[in-house]
Amino acid sequence: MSDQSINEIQDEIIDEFAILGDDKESTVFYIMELGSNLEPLEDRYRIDSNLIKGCQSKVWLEAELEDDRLVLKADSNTDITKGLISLLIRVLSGQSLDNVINADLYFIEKIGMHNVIGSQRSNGLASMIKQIRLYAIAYKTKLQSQS
Amino acid sequence: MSDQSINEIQDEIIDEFAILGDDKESTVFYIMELGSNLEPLEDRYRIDSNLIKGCQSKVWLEAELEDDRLVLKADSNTDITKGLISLLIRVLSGQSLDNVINADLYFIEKIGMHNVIGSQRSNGLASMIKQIRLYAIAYKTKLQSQS
Amino acid sequence: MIREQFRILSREINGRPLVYFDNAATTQKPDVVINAISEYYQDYNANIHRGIHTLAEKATEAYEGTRRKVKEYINASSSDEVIFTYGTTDGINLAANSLGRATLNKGDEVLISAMEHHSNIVPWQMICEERGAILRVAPINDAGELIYEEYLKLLSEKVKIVSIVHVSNSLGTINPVKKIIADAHAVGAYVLIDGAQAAAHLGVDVQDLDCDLYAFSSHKMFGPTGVGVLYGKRAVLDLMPPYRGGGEMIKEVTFEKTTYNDLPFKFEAGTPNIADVIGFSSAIDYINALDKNSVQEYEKKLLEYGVSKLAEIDGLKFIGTAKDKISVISFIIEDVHPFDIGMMLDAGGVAVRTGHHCTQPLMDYYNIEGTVRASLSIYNTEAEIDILAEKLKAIVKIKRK
Amino acid sequence: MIREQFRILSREINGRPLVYFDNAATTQKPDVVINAISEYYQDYNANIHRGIHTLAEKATEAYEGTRRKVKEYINASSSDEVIFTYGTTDGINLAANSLGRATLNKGDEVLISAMEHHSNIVPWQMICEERGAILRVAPINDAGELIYEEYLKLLSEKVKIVSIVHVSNSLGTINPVKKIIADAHAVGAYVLIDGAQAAAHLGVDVQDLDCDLYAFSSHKMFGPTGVGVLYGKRAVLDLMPPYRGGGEMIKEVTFEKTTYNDLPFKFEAGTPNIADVIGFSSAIDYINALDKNSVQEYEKKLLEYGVSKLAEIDGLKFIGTAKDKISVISFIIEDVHPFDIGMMLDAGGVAVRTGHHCTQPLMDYYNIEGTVRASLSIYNTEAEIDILAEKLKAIVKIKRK
Ligand SMILES: Cc1ncc(COP(=O)(O)O)c(C=O)c1O
Ligand SMILES: Cc1ncc(COP(=O)(O)O)c(C=O)c1O
Repeated sequence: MSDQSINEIQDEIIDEFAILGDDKESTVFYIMELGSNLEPLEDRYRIDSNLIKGCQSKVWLEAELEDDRLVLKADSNTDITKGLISLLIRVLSGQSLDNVINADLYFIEKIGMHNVIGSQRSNGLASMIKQIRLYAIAYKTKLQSQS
Repeated sequence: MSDQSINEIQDEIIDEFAILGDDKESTVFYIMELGSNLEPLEDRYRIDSNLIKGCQSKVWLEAELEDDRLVLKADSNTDITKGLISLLIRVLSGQSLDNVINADLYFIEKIGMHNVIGSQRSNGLASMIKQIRLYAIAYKTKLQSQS
Repeated sequence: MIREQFRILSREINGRPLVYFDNAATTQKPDVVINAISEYYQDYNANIHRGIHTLAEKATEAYEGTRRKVKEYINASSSDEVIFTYGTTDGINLAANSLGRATLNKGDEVLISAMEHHSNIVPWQMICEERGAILRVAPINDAGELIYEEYLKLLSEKVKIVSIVHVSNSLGTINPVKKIIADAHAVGAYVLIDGAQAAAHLGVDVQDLDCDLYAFSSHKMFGPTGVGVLYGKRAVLDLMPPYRGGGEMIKEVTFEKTTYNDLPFKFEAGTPNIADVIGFSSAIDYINALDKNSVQEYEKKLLEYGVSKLAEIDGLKFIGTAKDKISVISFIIEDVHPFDIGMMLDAGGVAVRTGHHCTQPLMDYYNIEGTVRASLSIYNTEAEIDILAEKLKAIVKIKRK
Repeated sequence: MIREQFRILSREINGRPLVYFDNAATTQKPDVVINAISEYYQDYNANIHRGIHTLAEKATEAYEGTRRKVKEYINASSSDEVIFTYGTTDGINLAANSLGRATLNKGDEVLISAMEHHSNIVPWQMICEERGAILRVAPINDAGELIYEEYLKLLSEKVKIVSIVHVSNSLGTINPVKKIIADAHAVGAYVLIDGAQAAAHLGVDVQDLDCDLYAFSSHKMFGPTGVGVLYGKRAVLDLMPPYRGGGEMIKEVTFEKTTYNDLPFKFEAGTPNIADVIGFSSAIDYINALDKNSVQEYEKKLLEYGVSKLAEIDGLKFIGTAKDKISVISFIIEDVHPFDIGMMLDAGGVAVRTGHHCTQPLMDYYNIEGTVRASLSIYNTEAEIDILAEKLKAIVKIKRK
């Protein structure tokens, strides 16, 4: 579970990327390193119902509820996509459903992600975020109907 | 029957066009006037077997043999094409078969016809000349087989 | 100021200033369009969509940017409904093949009008022959207007597709397409509108018109050659099978089975005309920057001036006198062949089109071989019309003498 | 000096000089091509063929001049055999639809190879499905070469059409098309060659090859996008019905009956991509002005240098090692996804393509998702290959640490 708020984590990431400066090559290398450090998803989660298909990369995304908080696990066939996912997980996993639903993910724009990964991958990133929010909303609805 | 040689007539035409100078408008007007003065072809000659079809203009061409000489009659639905034909008739009609077959029609280039009427009409003009030559060759073959 | 954007307009033809009155065939292009194409090639030329490098990214963004711009221009509800084609003809062929195969069976009917361009006749003849369907033709009156009652009479339940021109290229007639579409929908027919001549002169709102398909060409609206658009309602495009097969239009290919891509890519096989699609965007910007109302007013004034001037000419008869028309003036002159008129005008620097304008059946209706057509655009002037009128007078004088 | 003709090659990507290794997707364009297009629009833009005014004349002459230039370039026996299309994909679709309808019946076969581009698979799948014909696939070996005996075994009398790629875009393999064609003719099949990748790298002599149809794209040979050529033997084109209907491709239209125009116009409906066809002419001039032998030698040297440099990289495996191949280097690197490689190379200014290159069945054969492809052209240098090799080493180092 995350003790930091979403915005605290976002600000941390912004600072980290600031060190890389404007150099796209270092930035992309860094994202790839983040990706290769992401724990691989267990095989039982790498199923079609968890699959988000992009142009060349596939993303498996699994969201579970633990004590009112959303826990995210994900994987991809490409390291760069994994790197992007790892940032999303760092920011959103372990946060309350409401915080996930209402989060303003300003770090993406601040670190100039669009320019780094291009518009096609930016669209992919946007669909991942959308998918995470949908999970959160679904869990919330479920909790409300139970109470 | 023509008393002048093909080249004498060609040179005459070249001189006439030289007076018009480089002005395309006067030249086209002149060709159109030549066309409207061309005697219309009798209806019995305006038949499909005499027809050469261009893009927008039709040409009827009739070639007869009179005393070893080729006599040409022609008509068109447009005055400018008639004007072009009238020049061909003036040069070639009444000439001997051999002279028609071997004629070097330099006047066309000399009066800059390609530039005046454009390449599509120039192609049309070329097919008219080809057709006239074919008539001459056909008559010659016929005469030879009779002798 | 408008003329300065079009460098070609200041050139001379045979020592005389060019008067370009052949805008219905193709318009001239402003500098911004020509520059956009050069810039693309010099700065970010690359193949699009599947590329991940920076140039491919930039080219893809620009290409898809044009799609969004077209969506706005015609007020489509989504840019997925904007299919890039190679021109109106290509778009109508796509529609005839694809929608035709999806809807036409033996004895079904396709309904067009008597004023259609060959590009809106022949594709339907071909698909009708293949499917055993029948091509019906709604007649026109002498002014060059659709006879609406006759159109209604032909609209039976057998009619599966109606394909009608928005604005006639030979006559200038503006058809009442909104009504035409509504009445066709009432019998369950799909409607394609051939907007080749409309897109530059009228505002087009496909949602307001409620047409199922709308085809037009970039080159007739100040854009490059080799690009067109087929707009289609999503529901209609969804039921249409792919037309061309190849790269980009697929999701997955195996030798056994191919699954097709989503809209709009399903209909865009192979490397598209990237540079010109991008150039087309600048053409739409150019049009958008003009004031639509004053353009329409200006063209209307030019038309009226042209008609009044040409009416003075001995033996001249207008072909196409619809009440509602754009700035196209088609005419014949007694005893002078259109070809002769065109050649003589050109010798004097005036570019008009002569002939059947790819509407032979329409010419058959008027029992003529063709017309002389002066089609006017925003950069034409009354002074140019004066030149045309003078030259026509001179021609008639020679002929009549 | 070659590089100076291509202004884009001096630009920077992310602060690093652009290294453009995506030439199989599309080549860059020399200034002469870009200028020819601008000149057309600024000097003599007009719709062609039926126009009689000076601009239309000039545009028509230039457009038809390109046709003659293509005729010479591929050594066709007449320029009537040169059909302008919108690209290779469009040309193959034309062929599949038209020749397919003219020759394929239930149970007939179309034979392609395992290394085809989707554009030479999907059109045949579509027409085979329509006609009840069967698509057969000649297999390849691990080097990426056609297994010739297997091809011969598949060549039965049932095969009506053989459609094979001249040069593979994913592998670089040069197929022995002359033999392929002769053997196919022996069983009475027509042969189409997909020359998209060949036209810029090899000399093409359609009479020597004796192919029935040959398709290629301008944009892959230094010319503009949106233009292609379908060459066809006159006798074959004559038996093919028209594909697209519309303006230009007709002789006479009535609502009852339409007669089609002569070759090549029968297959060119609508306003063509005039400006780019004219620009294409300059691209051919550009190629013709180069010394063919030294270009081929230079590209061969580049290929060899690239292969030797990349062979040093830990875990790198070449995909496509045919004996006879052009300067295309496809590879994978153990444990690194092609996409990651492509993204990281691009961040360093190096443009390669990654993925299946529109040859999914070929990737299935190698049991891989895709490759990284560096496709080299005349303006590439050994220094650029050094940059590629260095960057790959850095990527591998990160991954392996
Ligand atoms: C071998 C091959 N065939 C066909 C094509 C399709 O060409 P185009 O996209 O120009 O239609 C390509 C281009 O990617 C190719 O490489
Ligand atoms: C009314 C109409 N429809 C269709 C077309 C065909 O357009 P394109 O030649 O751009 O395919 C034209 C153009 O001449 C036209 O005026």
